[in-house]
Formats: sequence, C-alpha cells, structure tokens
Amino acid sequence: MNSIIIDIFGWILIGSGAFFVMTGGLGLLRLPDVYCRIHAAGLTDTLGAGLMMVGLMLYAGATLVTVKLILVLVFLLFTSPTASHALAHAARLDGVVPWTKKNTKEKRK
Amino acid sequence: MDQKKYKGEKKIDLYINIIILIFVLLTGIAAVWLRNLVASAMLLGIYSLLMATLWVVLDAVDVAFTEAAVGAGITTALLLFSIWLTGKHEKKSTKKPWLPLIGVIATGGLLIFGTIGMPDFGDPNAPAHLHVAPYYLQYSVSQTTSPNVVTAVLASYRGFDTLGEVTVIFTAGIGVLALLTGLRRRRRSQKLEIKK
Amino acid sequence: MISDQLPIIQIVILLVASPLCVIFRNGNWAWAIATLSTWTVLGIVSFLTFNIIQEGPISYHLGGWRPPFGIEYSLDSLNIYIILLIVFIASIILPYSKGIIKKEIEHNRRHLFYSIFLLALLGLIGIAATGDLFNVYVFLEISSLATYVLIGLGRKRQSLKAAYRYLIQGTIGATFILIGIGFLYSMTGTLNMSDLSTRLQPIIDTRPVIAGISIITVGILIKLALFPLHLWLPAAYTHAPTVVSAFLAAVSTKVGAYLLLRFIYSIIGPSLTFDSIPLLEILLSLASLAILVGAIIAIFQNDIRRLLAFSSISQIGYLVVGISIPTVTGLTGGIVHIANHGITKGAMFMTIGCIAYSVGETKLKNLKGLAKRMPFTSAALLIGGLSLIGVPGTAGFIGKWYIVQAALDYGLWPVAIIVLLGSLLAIIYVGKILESIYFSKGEIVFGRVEKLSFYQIIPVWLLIIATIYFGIHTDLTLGISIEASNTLVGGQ
Amino acid sequence: MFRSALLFLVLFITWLALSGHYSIFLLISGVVCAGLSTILTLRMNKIDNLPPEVNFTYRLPLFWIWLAKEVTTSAISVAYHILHPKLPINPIIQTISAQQKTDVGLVTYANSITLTPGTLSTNVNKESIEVHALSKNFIESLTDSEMNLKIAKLEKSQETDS
Amino acid sequence: MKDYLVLRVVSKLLIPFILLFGFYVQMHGDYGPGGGFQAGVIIASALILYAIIFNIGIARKAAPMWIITSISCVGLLLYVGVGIATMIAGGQFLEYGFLSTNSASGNHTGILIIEIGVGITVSAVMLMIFFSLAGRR
Amino acid sequence: MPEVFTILCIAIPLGAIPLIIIFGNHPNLRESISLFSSAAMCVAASLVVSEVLSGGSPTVIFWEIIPNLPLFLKVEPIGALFCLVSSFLWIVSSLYSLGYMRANNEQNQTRFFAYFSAALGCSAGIAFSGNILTLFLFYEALTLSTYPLVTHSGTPEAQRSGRIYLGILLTTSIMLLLLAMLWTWIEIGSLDFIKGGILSGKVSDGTAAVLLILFIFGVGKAAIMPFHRWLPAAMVAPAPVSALLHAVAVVKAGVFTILKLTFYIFGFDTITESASGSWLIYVAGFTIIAASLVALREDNLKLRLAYSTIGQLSYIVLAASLANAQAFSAGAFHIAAHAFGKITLFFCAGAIYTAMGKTKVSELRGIGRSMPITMTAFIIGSLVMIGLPPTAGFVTKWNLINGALNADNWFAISVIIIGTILTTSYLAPIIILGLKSESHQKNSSKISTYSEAPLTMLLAIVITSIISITMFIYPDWATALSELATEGQ
Amino acid sequence: MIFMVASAALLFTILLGLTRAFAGPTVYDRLLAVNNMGTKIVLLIAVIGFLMGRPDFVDISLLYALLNFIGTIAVLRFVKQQRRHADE
Amino acid sequence: MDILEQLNYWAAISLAMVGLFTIMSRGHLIKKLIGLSLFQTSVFLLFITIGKLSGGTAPIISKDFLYYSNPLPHVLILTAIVVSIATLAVGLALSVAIKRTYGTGEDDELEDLDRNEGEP
Ligand code: NA
Ligand code: NA
Repeated sequence: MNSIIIDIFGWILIGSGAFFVMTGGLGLLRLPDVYCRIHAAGLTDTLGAGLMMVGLMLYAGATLVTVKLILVLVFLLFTSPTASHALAHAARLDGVVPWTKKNTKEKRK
Repeated sequence: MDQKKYKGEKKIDLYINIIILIFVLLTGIAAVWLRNLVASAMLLGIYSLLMATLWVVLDAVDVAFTEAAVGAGITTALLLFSIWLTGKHEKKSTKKPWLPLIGVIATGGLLIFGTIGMPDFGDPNAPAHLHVAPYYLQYSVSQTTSPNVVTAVLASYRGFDTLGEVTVIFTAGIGVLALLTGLRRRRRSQKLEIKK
Repeated sequence: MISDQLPIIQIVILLVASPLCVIFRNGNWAWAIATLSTWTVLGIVSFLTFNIIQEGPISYHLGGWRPPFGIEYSLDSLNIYIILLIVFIASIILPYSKGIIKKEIEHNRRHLFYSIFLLALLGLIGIAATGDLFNVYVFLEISSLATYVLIGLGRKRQSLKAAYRYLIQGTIGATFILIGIGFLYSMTGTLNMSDLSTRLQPIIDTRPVIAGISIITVGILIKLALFPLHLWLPAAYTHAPTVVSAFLAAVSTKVGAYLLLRFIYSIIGPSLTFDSIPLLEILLSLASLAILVGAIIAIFQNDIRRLLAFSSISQIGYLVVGISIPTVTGLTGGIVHIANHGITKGAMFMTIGCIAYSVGETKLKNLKGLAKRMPFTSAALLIGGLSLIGVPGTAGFIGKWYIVQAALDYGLWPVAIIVLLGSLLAIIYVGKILESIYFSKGEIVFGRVEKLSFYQIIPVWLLIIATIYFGIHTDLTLGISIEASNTLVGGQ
Repeated sequence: MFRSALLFLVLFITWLALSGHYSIFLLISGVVCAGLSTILTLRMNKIDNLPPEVNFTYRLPLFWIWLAKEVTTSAISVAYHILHPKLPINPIIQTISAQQKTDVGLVTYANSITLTPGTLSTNVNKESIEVHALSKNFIESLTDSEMNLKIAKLEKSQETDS
Repeated sequence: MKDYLVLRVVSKLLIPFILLFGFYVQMHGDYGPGGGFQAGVIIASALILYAIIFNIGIARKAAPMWIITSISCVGLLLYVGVGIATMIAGGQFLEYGFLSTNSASGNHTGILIIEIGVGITVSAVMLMIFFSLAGRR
Repeated sequence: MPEVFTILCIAIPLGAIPLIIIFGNHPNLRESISLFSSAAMCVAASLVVSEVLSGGSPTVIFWEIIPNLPLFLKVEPIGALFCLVSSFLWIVSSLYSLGYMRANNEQNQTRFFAYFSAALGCSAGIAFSGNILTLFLFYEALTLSTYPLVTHSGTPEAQRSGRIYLGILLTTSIMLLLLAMLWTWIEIGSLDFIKGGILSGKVSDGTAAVLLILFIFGVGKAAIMPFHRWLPAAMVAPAPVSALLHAVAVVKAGVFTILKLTFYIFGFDTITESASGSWLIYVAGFTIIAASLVALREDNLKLRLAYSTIGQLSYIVLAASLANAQAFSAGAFHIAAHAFGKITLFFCAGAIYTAMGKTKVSELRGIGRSMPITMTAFIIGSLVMIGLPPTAGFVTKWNLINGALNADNWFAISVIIIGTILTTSYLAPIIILGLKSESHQKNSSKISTYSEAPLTMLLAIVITSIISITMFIYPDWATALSELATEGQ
Repeated sequence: MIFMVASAALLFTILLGLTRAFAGPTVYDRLLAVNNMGTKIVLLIAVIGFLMGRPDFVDISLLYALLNFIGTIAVLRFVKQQRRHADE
Repeated sequence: MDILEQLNYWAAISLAMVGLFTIMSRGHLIKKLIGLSLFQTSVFLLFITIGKLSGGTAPIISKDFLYYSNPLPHVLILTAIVVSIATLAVGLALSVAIKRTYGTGEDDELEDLDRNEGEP
C-alpha cells in the first residue's frame, strides 16, 4: 500500500524533474547566446535537479541516503548559481555581446 | 532490496553501458579533434565524467569515485595552467598522418583480433570470475573486516601494489618539483660547461 | 629472522632513503644517504646472491598472503643476477656522481636528484624481483617516471625534449604491457607469473592470448629499445646528465631484456613453439636488423655520446638475438651479455662524463689530442671500446661467443654472420673514437683541462677493471647465466 | 571563537550525517577531522582576511521556502519560453540597486537572482547588481524589490541575533 | 576585488565542507567507495580551489612548498613504516595481522594507517604539482 | 722452469713497454732497453727451443674463459722455431731501427719502440698458443699493436693505408676466422692444437671443406689473394716497420697460423683424403704466380718486395696444402728462411732510402758502387727468394719439390718452377741495374762516392745476410724442429 | 521503471549538452555545457544507484557536485588570466 | 547480440587507437598528452569490462546481494589511474619547461630550433 503511494509520487516528482531537465537541455541548444543559455541551464540545476532529488528521497525513505541526497541538492543550489554568475560575469568582461532582437535584425540587414 | 527484482533488469546495465560508451567515444574524439586546447581540456573533463558514470554502471564504484575526483578538478586545473603556459592554439601539423594511421590500424587490428574469443560481457563463467577473485569476495570481511572488497584487496592483499602506487605519485611530485625548480635560471645556453 | 626479510629489505631501505633525501634538503646529505643506502643494498643483494646460488630460489609473500592471492617476490638465479648488476652499477655511479653533478645540476635541486635516482633504482629492482605481472607494471612506472625526470635534468635544453619523447614512447610501451596483462588476466583470472604460466598452457593458442602476448612483447620491446622501437634512446642517452646516461646505459634497457626473458621463458614457457605467431623468428630478425642498423648509424655520429647510444641499440640487438635462441647456449649468451655490456657501457659513459667534466666537450672533432692531455681517461675509453667490439679478454667477448655459437648450433648461420659483421662495424665506430683522440693531428680545440678527483677516477677504473676481469674470469657471470638459462629452458 | 565553534559543530554534524557508522573510533575521528577542517579554514581566514560572516536565523528557512516558490513559478515560465516554437524571448540587461551592506548579503542577493530562472546576475558592484533577463517580465519581479528587501531583512536579523 | 566577490564568498563557505568530505572519504574507505587516494585528491582540490579564487601567492603562503614537500615524504614513510612495524612484530612486510592480537582487527588497523599515509602523500603531491605548474609565469 | 721461459718470451717484450714509455725522453736509455729486452727474449726463446728439442712441451694454463675453453700456452716445435726467429730478428731490427729512426729524424720514436715491443710480445704469444682462442687473441692484439706502426707518419695517406690494413685484417679474422673457430668449437667441443688434427675423422667432408675455406681466408695475415691488399698498402710505414711486418711478426704469424691449423686442427689426413685440400693448392699457386707478375711491373722498391712477400708466403701455404711431412717441414723451414732473406732485402731498401733517398727501382742505377755492402746483402737476400744456393732458400725449394713429388702433384711442381723463374725476373733487374756502371745522367753524379747507411743499420744487414747463408750450411737446427713436429705422421 | 525513464531522459539531455559543448561557439558556451552536464551526471549517477539497487553510491554524486564547481572555476580563472595577459 | 557482447572491448580499442593516433599525428605537446590520457583510459575500460559480472553488483559486501563483480580489475585500474595522472603531471611539467626554453609548444618546431643551432 505504502509502496504504491511512494511510486505514484515518485513518478510524478521524478517525471516532472525529468521534464524540466530535458527542457533545460533543449534550451541549451535552442537559445541564441550564452547568457540566454545560462537561464536554460538554471532550469536544469534548480527545478529539474530539485524535483528529481526529492523523488529519489521518497524512494530512499528515512535513511542516510536521503541525508546525502539533501546534501547534494544543497551543494548544487549553492554552487550552480555561483558558477552561472561567474560564467556570465566573465563573458561580460570578455566582451561577449548579449544577443537582443535588435541585434539580429541589424545583422539581417 | 529485492534480489529477484534486480535480476529481472539484468541486461539493462548493458544498454546504458552502450549509450554511455557512445557518448564517451564522441567526447573523446571531439576532445582530440578540436584545435582549441582549452576546449579540449574541458571536453576531457566531460569525458572523464562520462567514464565515471560508466564505471558506476559497470559496478566499479571505487574507480568511478577516483575518476570523478581526478577528472573533475585536478586534471582540468593542471591541463589548463599548462595550456596557459604553452599556448592555447594548436598549429596544423605539416606531417602526413598516413604512417601513424597505418601503425595504429595495425595495432587496433591485432587487438580486435584478440577480443574475438574473449569472454562475453558479464559472462559469469569467464576465467576472471572463477579464480582468485572469489577468494577475495569470500574472505574479505572475515580476514580484513572490510566490506569494501576493493579496499581490502587494494590495501591488504595487494598492499604492496598500493605502496608502489604511492611511490609513483611521490616520484611524480618530486619529479615535477625538480623539473620546474629554478627553471627560470636554467639558461638556454647550448654549452655544457657552467660556472657555479 | 631478519635474513628471511632480506628480499624485501633491499627495497625498503631505498624506499626510506628516497624521502629522507628530500627531507634533508641538502645535496651533500642526500648524496651520503643515497650512497650509504645503496651500498647497504649491495651488501644485502650479494648475500642473497650467495644464498640463492647455495640453496636455490627464494619466495617471499608480501603481506603474508600466499600467491596467487597476494603479491610474491620470487628470487632465482636470473633475477638476482640482474639485481646484482643494477645495484653494483648504482653503487659505483653514486660516488662517481659526487663531483660531476656539481657541473650539471644546481645545488637547490641536487637533493631531489638523488631522491629520484633512488626511486629509479628501486623501481628497477622491483621489476626484477617481483613474481607478479601487475606489480611489474607498477614498478616499471616508478622507474620510468623517475627516468624521464632524470633525463630532463640535463644541462642542455635538448634534454627536456628527449625526456618528453621518452615519456610519450615509454608510456605507450607501458600501456601496451598493461593491455596485454588485461588480455591474459581475462583468460586466466590470475596475475601471479607462475600461476599464469600453468593456466596459460592449455589455452596458449587462443586468440586473446596470442594478442596479449604480442602486445606485451611490443611493450617490452619499446622499453628495451629494440630497433625499430628505439627512437627514444639516442637523444635520451645523449642529453641526459652524464651520471644518468651512465646509469641508463648500464642498466635500464637491461631490465627490459630481463623482462623479455622472463615473459617468454617463464610465462609463455613450455608452449613456446606455438604455430600461431612466430615470436622468436620475428624477434630474431628485428634483433639482427638492430645489430646492423645501430652500428651503421653509430659510425656516422659526431658526438661521442650519441655514437655510443647507437652502439647501445646495436648491442641490444645482440641481447635479443641471445634471448630469442631458445637453447641453453643462446640464453647464456644473452644473459651474460646483459651484465657484460652493462658494465662496459657504464664504464664508457662514466669515462665520457669525466671528459665532459674536464674539457666540456663531447664532440669527436673537438677531442683531438685528448690522449695526450688525459692519457688514463683515454685508455679507459680504449679498453671499453675493445669490449664493445668483443675482443677476447674483455667482457664483451663472452656473450658474443655464446651467441654466435648458439646461432650456429641452431642452424642460424646468417645470424652468426650478422653478429660478426656487427663486431666489425663496432671496430669502425670504436676506431673512429680512438682515431680522433689518439691519432688525429691538428690543433687541440678544448682549453683548460679540469682535474678529476678520486671520486671519479676510482669508480671509472673499477668498472674498467671489471670489464677486463669479467672477460677473463667468468666463473661468476657465466656460472649464474648458465644456471639461469638452465632453469629457463631446462627441459628442452 | 564562537564562529569557530559553530563551524566545528556544523562540520561534525555533517560528518555524522555522512558517516552512518557510529563506532567509537569513527566518532573520535569525526571530532578530529571536523577539528582539522576547522583549523585549516581558520588558517585560511587568517591569511586572506575574508571570513564569510555566516549566521543562521529563523528567517532563513522561511526565505528559502519563499525562494523555492519564486523559482518554481519562473521555471515554469522559462520552460514555456523554451518550448514555445517561436522562442518568444527578448533578452535585456538592466542594473538594479542592492541594499545589502555585507558581502554575504550582497552575494546572497546575487545568487538568489541567478538561482531564479529567467534572471541572471552578471556583475556585482557595491550598491547595484547588473542583471540579464530572458525578457522584460522576468526582471519586473526584481524591480518590485521583494527579494531585495527580504535579504536585507535577513541581514538585519543576523545583526540583532549576534 | 569585487570581481571575485561571489566566487570568494561561496567558495569559502564550501571549502570547509569539501575538506570534511575529503576526511570522510579517507576514514570510510573500507565501507564504501573511496579511500586514501581519493581523499588526498579531494583535500588537495579544496586547497587548489582556494588558490584559484585568491591567488597562488597567498595559497603558497598558507602552505609553503617545503612543508608540503616534507609532508609528502611523511605519508610515504608512514606507509613504509607500517610495513617495517609488521616485520619487527614478526610478520612479513605489510602483514598487518601482526599489528594486533587478532589478525582481522590487525588488518583493519593496518588498512586505516596506510590509507592515511596514501592520503597525506597524495594531497601533498597534488599541491606540489599544482603549485609548481601554476607558480610559473 | 721451461714454463717460466715460455712466459718470459711473452712477458719480456710486454714488460719493456712501460719502461720504454717511462724513459721516453732519454733516447739512449730507451733504445738500450729495447736492445736488452730483445736479447733477453732471444735467450729465453733459445732455452725454450732446447727444451723442445729434448722432447719437452712446456704448458702454461692461464684461465678458463669459458668452461673447458682456457687461455693457455703450449710450446710445440714450429712455434718454438717461429719464436726463436722472431726474437732473434728483433735484436737485429732494433739495431737497425736505432740507426734508421735517428737518421731520418722520425717523430714519436717512443711510441714506435713501444708498439714494436708489443708486436713482438704478441707474435711470441701466437707462437706458443695452445689453442685457437689464445692464438686468436694474440693475433688480434698483433693487428692492433702494429696499426700505429703503419700509420706512424700520421699523414692522410698513412691513415688511409692504416684503415685498409685494419679493415682487411680485422674483417677476415672476425668474419671468417672467428666463425670457423666457433664452428669448430661447436663440432668438436675443443679448440686445442693436437698433433694429427682435432677435426680428423670427426667431421664430414663438406664441413671440413667449408671450415678450411673459412680458416685459410680468415688468416688475412697470410696475404692469400684476394685478401692481400693490406700488405702493399702498409708500405707507407717506415722501413723497419716494413721489415717487421713483412719478414717477421705479421706475415709470419699468418703463415705460421695456417701451418698450425692444417697440421694441428685438420691433420694431413683430413686435407689429403678429402677433396678439401686440393683447392688450396690452386689458390696458393695462383697467388704465387699473380703476385710475382704484379711484382714484375712494380717500380717502387718496397712495393715490389711486398708483392714478392705475398708470393713467397704462398709457398708456405702451398707446403701446408700438400699435407705431407716433407712439404710441411719445408714450409716450417721457409718461415725462418724467408724471414732472414726478406728482412735483409727490406733492410737494404731502408738503407738505400736513408743513404740516398731513393725509393724507386729505376733510380737505382749504379747503387752497387756507392753501397757495396748493402748491394752484396741484397744479392744474398734475392738468392734466398729465388731459392738458389748458397742460401737458405735453396733448402726450402729442395724440400718443397721433394714434397710435391711425394704427393705426386705436378701442378705444385710446375708452380714452383714458374714461380722461381718469375722471382728471378723481378729481382735480377734490380741487381743488374745496381751493378751497372755510373749512369750518364748528370744528377746522379753523387752516387759514385761511397755512402753507406749508418753503422748500426749496416751491422743489422750484415748479420741477417750471414745467417741466410749459414742456414744453408747448417740447416739442421731448424729442420730438426720441423721434423720433430711431423714425427710420427 | 521510473528510474529507467529518468536515466533515459538524463542520457538524452546529456547528448544535447554534448552537442552544445562540441558546437561552442565561444569558450563560455562550452563551459556552460560542461558545467551543466556535470549537474546532469550528478543526477544520473544518483538515479543509476537506485536503478541498480545500491543507492548508497550517492557519495559519488556528492563528490561530483563538489568538484564540478572547482573545474568550472578553474576554467574561468584561466580564461580571465589569459585575457588579462593578452591586454598587457 | 553477439556484437553487443564484445562492444565494450571494441570501444576500448577504438579509444586506444584514437589516443594513439593523436599522439602520433598531432604536434602540440599538450595535445599529445591529452591523446596519451585517452589511450590510458581506454585500458581502464578494458579492465573494468573484464571485471563486470552480469547480475552482479559493486563489490561492497552486503547481505542483500549474492553476486558481485570482480574487484581485482578495479584495484588494478585504481593504480593505473594514479599512474596516468602521475605521467600527465610529469609530461605537463616537461611541456612547460620546453616552452620556456624553446619558446614553442609545437613538436615540429623544436626540431627546427635545434637544427638552427647546429645540433643534429
Ligand atoms: Na537564473
Ligand atoms: Na575504498
């Protein structure tokens, strides 16, 4: 009985996590410049990872594994924005021009 | 965990293994293909990470752990700092690659020839699983109290290898130190004679 | 009983001494530590040699785990002979390095040099001593890494290039060996050499085993620098610090030869005559080529160190010819030549180190009239040269005698002729050295001749005397070699 | 001193969470290892003079929950933008003011901006943060400065606590 | 200075935890994946991170080269020392069983100590290599 | 005690080397040492000879280099003969060099005397070697120690000749002799010189034939065609060296080795009974004729003598290949006879060069007037070569023809006859030219005055020519030795 | 089963990331891809742990979550340093 | 199915060949080292594949499992990884030193530079 509930919630959580992860990956490919892609990556790092981890925690139950999964998640939430920021910052300093709609129109002309 | 349930998904590891293998190959080829060395170094990082995943799939968690530890941080850092010192872009080599290609293909041919007749993937009757290894698996806990058989073999049964391994890393450390100490002062001079 | 532990103590002493050299942070202290520890090891190894000759092989179980579950040190007459050679040469080279090193390596990394030297030494001993195939790989890497660094410490910048190339090629070689180990392990499930040998016999003709054997052999041949896999060798010998050149020339490829012997005869062993790959035939042809090509290229060299490096390539050919004739005579020739050539080349490179130290030159054309200014050093070079040629009465003769004899015995008269032809070519390149230092007329190019100290003179002459001694009094070298080859191919 | 003790404690708790084996030996080594980590950290702080001023208040979990909500809503929005066949994005860069006084506060703000999908801090100055947004509507949630205020509050409560 | 602000703050927050994780891996090698080598690498990585976000000069001040070098020797000597101890106790080289009255617990002790030796040497050497390479300009 | 003398024969000349070097700056002392040690060696050699004549066979074993393969000395009759001849000629040539080197102001005299001494030590070693290995060792040492003598002048020409010299001698010895030696070792397990031949009856015909080829051509010092080129090339050396090379140490070591090999390794039976021996006769015969023909056309005096040597050596090879006691004894005798005869001729050539500066045959017109003693000696030497009484050469020819008749070998006989005619035709013109009255050439007016070479040189010439005649009158001591060797065969 | 779905999704996303890493075009794009793939692999390893019935391998995920950051920072630092050097 | 069984070996060999080819055909010192790394990791793949047991799990003994993969190859490869990073470190140090003394990191140019200075 219990395991069915876990399965249902697990499916929902991990499934939606997988959805966000894939969307983020797609964004990484689709979006036009590095800054935009960072946003997409953020999607994977935050909601995708978070939902999946929580789903896994459900399966792990009240064990050390859950604690470790929490630790992983916390670390990800700390490091991922920092890395993104550093990346964007470096790109800015390096003079990577952000993509805008105007930009492309000008280019097309 | 339920033993039977796991047995039912027996071959799943093979399929995941194959997919990751393809990724690994792609990354590896890309890492050496690119002429931008920074990109190469980064791809090598991914390569190593994918390998780590592969090791998990192949039950080699200790190896995965090591690969992740080394490949994620140290290797990338060392490579990048060296690239910084030696130049970021690789020039196009003027050499004709035909001779290396022939040599490489010959070696590869020999090895592929050799694999035909090797035990199948995961074959429980492979000689490697029947001799020596079962001893470790059977006695590790009672003889060394260590449930991680890899650690038991590494540190105890083959502890001398590990001593050698530490010596290797020690050699590398002292060696790098010796090679780069006073490099600034080493002259480009061709003369053998120097004054003290 | 401490004497039971001696097989491992020889390594342990060096393993302790090496970090101590680093900790003391002083070149002179490091030198003293290195020298004393190496001499102690020499004592131990001599004792072990005596023991093994008297009482037969020793097996030492590391960690107390019995093989094949643990790693085993198995010392028999073959490897104790190699270890004795290695340690003997090291014991002589270390005192020799005392003064010479001052001109080549700055004081702030001299202690590191000695530390690495000891690591190289212990790596080589480890390769020879162990009875476990993977352990061979580990110690091979210790000695290789140490060697790359040692080569890179040379004064000229070419030393770095040589070290880098050796690193690449050496690692390829070692990795080939590792791949081969993988293949063999996959088919047998064991890494212990004697266990492997028994388990290999019934499946020797299967494809993975053949591929494994081939790839390991190629790996060993790179380490051994057998033509055409010798590319790393000339530059390495030429540009390394002279002390290192002497050490490498004397022992490092010799350990490769040992590995080849061990691999072919102790591991593949009795089923050597499998039809699938003509291993010995291939080795024999490559070795014959090596003899000729090495010697011919040596003739055209202008730098005395480079010339001797190519001579080494030629001499390695002799070793391999001996090794690949599977009779007691052939192996005896190969094995005895390992030591005799080692001693000779060591002596010659040490002499050249003296010359480089004294006059700062190793180019042949700049050494005109050296014999007048350094008569004794020149004489040392002369004696070494005679041994390279293989003149009777020098160490170089004995091995060649056996090798040619084995070749003729085995019906390989073209090989015998090539060996003799090699000697002839040796006369030419040795003659080239002697002509320039003895008989050339013209202005003396080098300036001041720096005096050598006893630290150099005594070691050099010790080896030179050994070159003659082992050419005349062959009880020790031949005795062990014959016994070793008997154990390797005894049944045949 | 208090901070060091706190750090040690947090580390030791982490150790316990990681370990899963509670033999006496491992507990003692936990103490030693947490101690070692603390000492090393202190040594670094002494050298670089940049000790992170981290303290924990009851507001922090509340802030996280709020942040989680923010993240979820913007994530869904970003996902919509990505999956929309026409890719309806219009990226802009804008500098917004930051009221935080401490480095940690500033960093928390910057990272929170980044963590929320759709916005990305590209440069942190003393009193302002440069933000890249996927489109204008993402940045609006920042300019209403709810997050800014919350973090500033977080900072203040820390001051009063300690 | 502000250039690195975010990086520095977060990294300094992380470093103690990375170090602790390294120590955890060191001490739990016999239960799960990991051991001395991995621990050494992780600990070195923490310090390398420190060196990267500040500068190498500062990091080298925190860990002077000669100390690191000596530490790397200590690790190796510790490993060899265990071997010597077992020989003195009457066993073979590295026969840990002789470290204690009971063979299994002796093995446990031996494994722990040598893993610590490995960890020490590896972390020190990794730092040595990094500083040697990165210290140049 | 005889063992001590045996060792002394080798040790004295080798021991003299350091003394010569040490006293290099005192020419008188240095040359006294040279002379003294040559005399001492000669005494030791005579004592060895007397021991051998009384039936002894002193044996000295040094070491076993390889199990059952020692370095050792074992004196047998022809070895003793060879050693005695060499040591005696060393005295004479020391005397001669003393004058020659000083008169011509040669450089590096110390080096010269040192290597000279070494060469003698090596030939004594060859003479007494108990097995092929020992012989080979001394054989190579001899090559190396005479190399600096050949290149003595240090000129590019000398160096080139030195390379030819070393090249041919080392190549043949290593490629052929060493190979043959190894082969023998493998076949028999022994390399000792034993009367009757160790190969006798132990190997197949074919093997014996191949071994014979390897051995004979391996001994490059015997200058059998086509490996004779080194000998004329070495003519760039100073005259005493040429004398040493062509009369005493080197070439004699070569033919001596061939005698020893045929006699003690193959044995007469192996050579005669198998077909292997017959080709050797043809090779020797061809060499005799061809060398004589070349000599005939050579204008340079020393070169002509060199080709003469090539021919004369092949008489000894011919003797060996006839493989019977009488021929063998003739060959052994000829080692001594040719030694004295040829050294006389070379001494004369050196004397002419020293006194007159002439090197070409065509310049020798009227030389007999100004150098009567030298001319007389030259005539005696020529008679030895031709084989006419009253010289030792006649004894050789006589025995050789008898030997050939014994063997019923008409080819050999005809070669001997043609050879003799050819020898006469290349030596006689020199004598005739020398005895002619003063030329009509103006620039040769100086020749008329009496101007012999320095006294020591002259003394040497006189001694050797007297002995050449003495050996005709008293051939017994030498023939006794050679007959002793063949006793019982 | 859900674990398999999750692994499949992750593997697919990794492929997307790889494409970005190969394609670039700037070093920052590659770095982003690499960093992001790091996160995905952290997840993948955790999921595979569950899939294979050994969830305790999450230690590896933890390790990687920590170290991936260092790699990214190293690259950034490198790029910055190089640019500064180029400016001089 | 048969092909799938050997696929890991072949992948390992392919990687080895890619690495080897890179070492031989590429000129930049560090690129060669990257190739070398690739070559070495391919061997790891070979070994770990050999150690894999179908239906087995990681060799950390637990009462929930009966079959474990072979721990020995894992141990060997741990050592090999250490060796490969040690080699890489020394190789990088040499590359840096070469760049400093020669002024280039390209292998081909080293040859020319030495030749220009009259060194064969
Ligand atoms: Na964001
Ligand atoms: Na472990």
